[in-house]
Amino acid sequence: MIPISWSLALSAVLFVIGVIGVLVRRNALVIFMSIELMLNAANLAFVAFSRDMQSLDGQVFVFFVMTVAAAEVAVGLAIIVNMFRLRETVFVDEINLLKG
Amino acid sequence: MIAPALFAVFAAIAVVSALSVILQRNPVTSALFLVVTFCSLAGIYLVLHAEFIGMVQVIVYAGAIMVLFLFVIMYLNLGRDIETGLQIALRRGVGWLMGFALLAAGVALFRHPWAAGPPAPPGPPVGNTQAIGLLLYSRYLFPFEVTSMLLLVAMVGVVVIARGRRAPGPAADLPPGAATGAEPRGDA
Amino acid sequence: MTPVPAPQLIALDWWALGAVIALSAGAMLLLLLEFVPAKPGSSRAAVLSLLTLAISAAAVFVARDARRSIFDGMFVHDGFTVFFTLLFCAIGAVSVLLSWDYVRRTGIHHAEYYVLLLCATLGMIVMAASNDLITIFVGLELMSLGLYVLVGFRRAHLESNEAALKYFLLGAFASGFLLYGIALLYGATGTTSLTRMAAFLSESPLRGNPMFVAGGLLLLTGFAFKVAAVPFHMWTPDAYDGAPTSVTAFMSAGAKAAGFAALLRVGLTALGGMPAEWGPILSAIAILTMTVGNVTALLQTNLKRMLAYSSIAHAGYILVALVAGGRDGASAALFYLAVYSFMNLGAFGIVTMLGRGREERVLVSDLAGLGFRQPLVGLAMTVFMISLGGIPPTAGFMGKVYVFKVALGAGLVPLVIIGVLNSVVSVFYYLRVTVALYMQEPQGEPTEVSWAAPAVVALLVTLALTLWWGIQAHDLLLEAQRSVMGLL
Amino acid sequence: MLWLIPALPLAAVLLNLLVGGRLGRKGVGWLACGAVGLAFLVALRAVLRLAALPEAQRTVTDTVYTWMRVGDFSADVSFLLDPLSAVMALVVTGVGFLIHVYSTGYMAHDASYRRFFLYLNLFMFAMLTLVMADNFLLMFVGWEGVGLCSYLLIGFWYTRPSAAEAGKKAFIVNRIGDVGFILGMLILFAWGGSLNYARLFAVAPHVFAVGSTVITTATLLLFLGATGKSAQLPLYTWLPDAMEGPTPVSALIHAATMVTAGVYMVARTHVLFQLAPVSLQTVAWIGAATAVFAASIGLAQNDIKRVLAYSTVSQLGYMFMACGVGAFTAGIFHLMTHAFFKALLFLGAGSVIHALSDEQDLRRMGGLAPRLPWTHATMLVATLAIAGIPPFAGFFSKDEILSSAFASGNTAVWILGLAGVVMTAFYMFRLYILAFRGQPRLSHEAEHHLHESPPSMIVPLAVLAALSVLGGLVGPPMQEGGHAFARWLAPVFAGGEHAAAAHHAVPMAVEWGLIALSVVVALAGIGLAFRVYLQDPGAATRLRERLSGLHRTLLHKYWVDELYDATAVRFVHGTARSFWRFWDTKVVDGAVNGVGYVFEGFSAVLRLFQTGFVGTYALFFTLGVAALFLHLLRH
Repeated sequence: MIPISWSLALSAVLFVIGVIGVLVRRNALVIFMSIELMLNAANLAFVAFSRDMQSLDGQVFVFFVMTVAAAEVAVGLAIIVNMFRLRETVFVDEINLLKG
Repeated sequence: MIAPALFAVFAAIAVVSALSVILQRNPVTSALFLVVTFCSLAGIYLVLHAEFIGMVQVIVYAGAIMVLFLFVIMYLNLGRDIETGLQIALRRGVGWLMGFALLAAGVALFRHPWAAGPPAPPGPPVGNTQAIGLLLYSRYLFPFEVTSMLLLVAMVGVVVIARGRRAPGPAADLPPGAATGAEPRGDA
Repeated sequence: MTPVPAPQLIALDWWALGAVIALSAGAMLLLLLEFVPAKPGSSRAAVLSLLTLAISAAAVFVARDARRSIFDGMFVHDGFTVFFTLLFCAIGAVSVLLSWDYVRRTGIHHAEYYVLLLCATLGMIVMAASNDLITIFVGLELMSLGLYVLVGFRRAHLESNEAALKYFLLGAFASGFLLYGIALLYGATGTTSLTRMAAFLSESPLRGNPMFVAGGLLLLTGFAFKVAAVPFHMWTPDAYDGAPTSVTAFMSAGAKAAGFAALLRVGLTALGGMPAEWGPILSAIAILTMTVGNVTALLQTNLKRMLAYSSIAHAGYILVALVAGGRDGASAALFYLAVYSFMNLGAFGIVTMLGRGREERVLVSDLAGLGFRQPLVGLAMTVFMISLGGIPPTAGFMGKVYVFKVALGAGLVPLVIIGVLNSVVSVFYYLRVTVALYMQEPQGEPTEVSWAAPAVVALLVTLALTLWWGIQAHDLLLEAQRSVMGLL
Repeated sequence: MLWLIPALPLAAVLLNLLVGGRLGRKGVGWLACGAVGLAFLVALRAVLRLAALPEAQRTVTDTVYTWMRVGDFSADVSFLLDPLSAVMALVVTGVGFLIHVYSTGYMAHDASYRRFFLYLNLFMFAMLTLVMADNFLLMFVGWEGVGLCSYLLIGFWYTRPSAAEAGKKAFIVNRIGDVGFILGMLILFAWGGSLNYARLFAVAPHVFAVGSTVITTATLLLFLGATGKSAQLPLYTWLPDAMEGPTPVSALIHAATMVTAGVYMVARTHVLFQLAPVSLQTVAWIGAATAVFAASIGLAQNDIKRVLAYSTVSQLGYMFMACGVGAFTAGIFHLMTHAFFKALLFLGAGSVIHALSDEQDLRRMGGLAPRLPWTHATMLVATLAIAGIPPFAGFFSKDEILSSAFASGNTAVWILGLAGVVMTAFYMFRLYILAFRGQPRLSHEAEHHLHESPPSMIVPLAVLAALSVLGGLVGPPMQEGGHAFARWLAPVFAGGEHAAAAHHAVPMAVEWGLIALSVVVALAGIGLAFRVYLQDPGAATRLRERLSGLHRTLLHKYWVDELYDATAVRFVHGTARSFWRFWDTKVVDGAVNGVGYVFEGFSAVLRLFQTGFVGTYALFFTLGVAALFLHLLRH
């Protein structure tokens, strides 16, 4: 039996790595990957809790998160591809027409 | 005894590869490390007796989602990210600082005593695929159906945004260059 | 393994689910109809969307007095749901009317536009109508995905794409926090169902349990992003500015209302009113939101951006109602949301009408002298601005009176004073619009107005409601109170 | 039927909006005047019915409908007619009607005739709502409404940049006042539990201890609102600028009705003010200071309308002074007589301006008396009235204020008031002399077009002149048990009028003395004006040169001449000018603009955060989350 604190700690670390990735990278694709990392961290927490409480609800939630993530990835990548077509860049610090 | 060891190994791999995702300059490498992270997470799910989720993790995340990512990276023919300059260094510093601050806050918070949910009922670990299927089609039927609409929206959305460069029919949108010129912006 | 019984639906449930079914069916029908080529310039999609929204509203209206919890609380049909379903359908319908001509002249006249609009509306309804965090999350994502695409719908348009990218990246980022919050709440209480959470909490209040508090806060963060509360608001001006104006109108009203609906339901059902720890936090967010929104709006020259900051500020006023808490606070928030939705739709609606053909005029100075050349536009815009500024005798004034009244009742005098000062500051930039309309001469080419019957209908409806609720607010107020009372 | 009174002008507004285009100029004019005239008749009927009731029951409310009701809180659209609002309703509709009629002549050639009457009727609606509301919330509706109309009408000729600027200034200053009003209202609601006058005033003595901080703060905040609306120190600057609007507007809104809303509000809430002696003192001092201050500025103005504007500010100061010393009756009395003669003055000035083809500079007038006989006669009546010469209306009300101030023991306030009287007499006769007497100094073109105004303008002047003569007779001094006007208002101010009691404490002889003093002082001001402006103003200088080597007995005379040269002419002019130049345009405008700059500065700073970069936005998001966690850690 894995102590719940282990899983939670791992999940927290992964989540924070994801956050850092969003904050430090300028490539929209890598930022997006970091966000996926955050979602996975949350998933891990769900699975760990689910295991701890012997309830399946957490796992079902993870299933839904994965579906949502898949949909999100499709839309997000489409937007990024479109951006690349328009501006030949995927760097978020090169797009700020809208500001102020 | 074997389970904790496995967990530790998978956890270490997950953390290292996650760090690599955000440290690597080459997006392709980042994506591949992300696959590694996802796979090690799948391993952890198996250790935690969530077999179904573990398998789906490999198939959906590592298999489908990351392939999509790689496909896009290749399609856009991206090289290594250029990450130099004061601004980027500054942002990196602030970013890591924020991350550690969050982590520290979390650690400090969780040093208080805490209880995770109601006590587990005694019995063998649950987590078989059949049970999840039953749940999905009974209690979770409604969100399940809503998810189908979500996927529909994603499909429509992708088609709308990423269909060929050629705009369709008479309702053609402006070419990119003209679009900026045509619209006076107040906050220039 | 506890066997879970298959859901049993009675006849009434089908009525209750009517909106969800109708919207899904309508969206799919619209897609299928694309196989049957329409005449160029056909309004088929818009008409069908209106019809769908009307049927949805009607179905829920028929069953308005029923109280049903369907699918084990995944979908609840209560006064709250009815209120928000009707509100979202109305917002959707007004948006369709505003889009009718706008999408044609800006070259985004596709059936998919309406499909996405319907799906986003569906997402909002699901968010408001669920007693389970899973469904709320899925609904939120459904709404968000639809909006991301709608914002970027002018895909050859740099600003539109930029807005979509920013909205999307930050939205996904916020979803991550929201999800982690849900995970922690699940860990702390062992369930994602709001009613079961409430039952669990009544037995063992988790006061000071870090997992519970942190989970609650992260959840709050996620919703605060959707309602554009400071400091989670920064996407708002850019997304509102870059999006097609009809979409801006839709999301400024709908997404905000949906975010608040979910926040209110979680707060009232699961957490038994807003938890005590949230009081100071919500107050701080409310103060920041009002102040930053209003002050930043002062110097805006672009109408869409100005209204975006104004919508941030309005989220702050609604947060004041939430701080006041309880059923009174909730009913004040509902009342304000309804009022806000229509006056904001109206204001953005006018912006959709400015300019001819592909040309769009979005600067405050573009309104110069328009009040005399186009009296209806001038009058309507003035009323919306007065209402947004909270000046009697308009709906916006009644909304503020009620929110501040409730807050005073809860002893939040400093918060109310800051709110009042803020609404005074806000009048300055709302007034600039009126000044431009009536007291400036156009520089350069005067702005043309694209008249179209549907947009005029939308304008008249929003105008009438803005005035009517200013003069006769009581009915809406009763409705808001009843909705909150019947929370399942 | 009370709702009919405000509803009639509103109906005219709607009709004007809907079918005004088809009515033609004449129709629009008839519609606007008819609605207000009818409102006056309805109000008159209602007041007569009210008068028929026994004194204790003279309060009629008419609830039209409930705006919103939440638990114990209810906001009704409900109108109240009691002796106080009766006076206000009659003044507003009566004077309003005359000014509407006058406007049909004055605005006859304006391109925006229809828009003008639209705004004017809208104003009447808002003003009547303000004075007839039976709760603070509805009063606030009217309060904001009149502010909006005032703003629209100041900027009526919006193509003039100065008009737009003036409108903006009025708006900003009034918003500052409104903050006070709203906050005061909130405090009253938070502690008193109701916004309905009757309920709030009933519980007030039990809830608020006399002199407690809460009631003092609340009343001071309300008074801040009043200073904004009624152009008192330090928020008066918008009113002189408001003269950019058409002259009938100046007469109706910026002299007779709207600007008195602050006085009305203080009188209406006298129950609350009497619980806060500090607030009452403040009201008295601000009123007295404004009375003198504005009068001194008025001494040196050359624009006929600006003189009248400062005079309005000054007269409003008297009304507040009256309220401040507890003589609410006197304040309302002066409000009424002032409405008559100040409306008349403005309309007369309008007639002059009209006759001279839009000339407003007093230095380019003169000798108009024989050319504009009607205007001259009525203006003279009004000038005598405002100067406080018996038996004109202004004398009675001003005298009552001064003797109340004296009786209340506020000698300093009384002296300020007396100083104001002499200045008022001086600058008003200066205006009269420069415009109507002496040699014509008209431009050739103005001379050519010079004509007396049409009957539609003269008739209202005549009616107002009659009112300015007779209006004071309802309140002659030294009546046993108070004069008729005081008896009429007694049910409203009953029990609260401690000044009225003090009034009779003053012996008869003193009373006569006070009257004589104020008349003498006024006559002195008039005499000085004739001396300086009619009998060759250069006399002073020449006399002084000639007298330098003369007999010692003449030295005294020399000293007087020198004094008046130094004080009346150089000193007063100089001070007035510097007050106006420095205080008015630098300090007050500077403060108003300064507030704007500060906020715009903040705005500019906040805009910097909105960099347009996703990274920045995500960073602020994370900062927000971190801040929330830090907050948690502290607990």
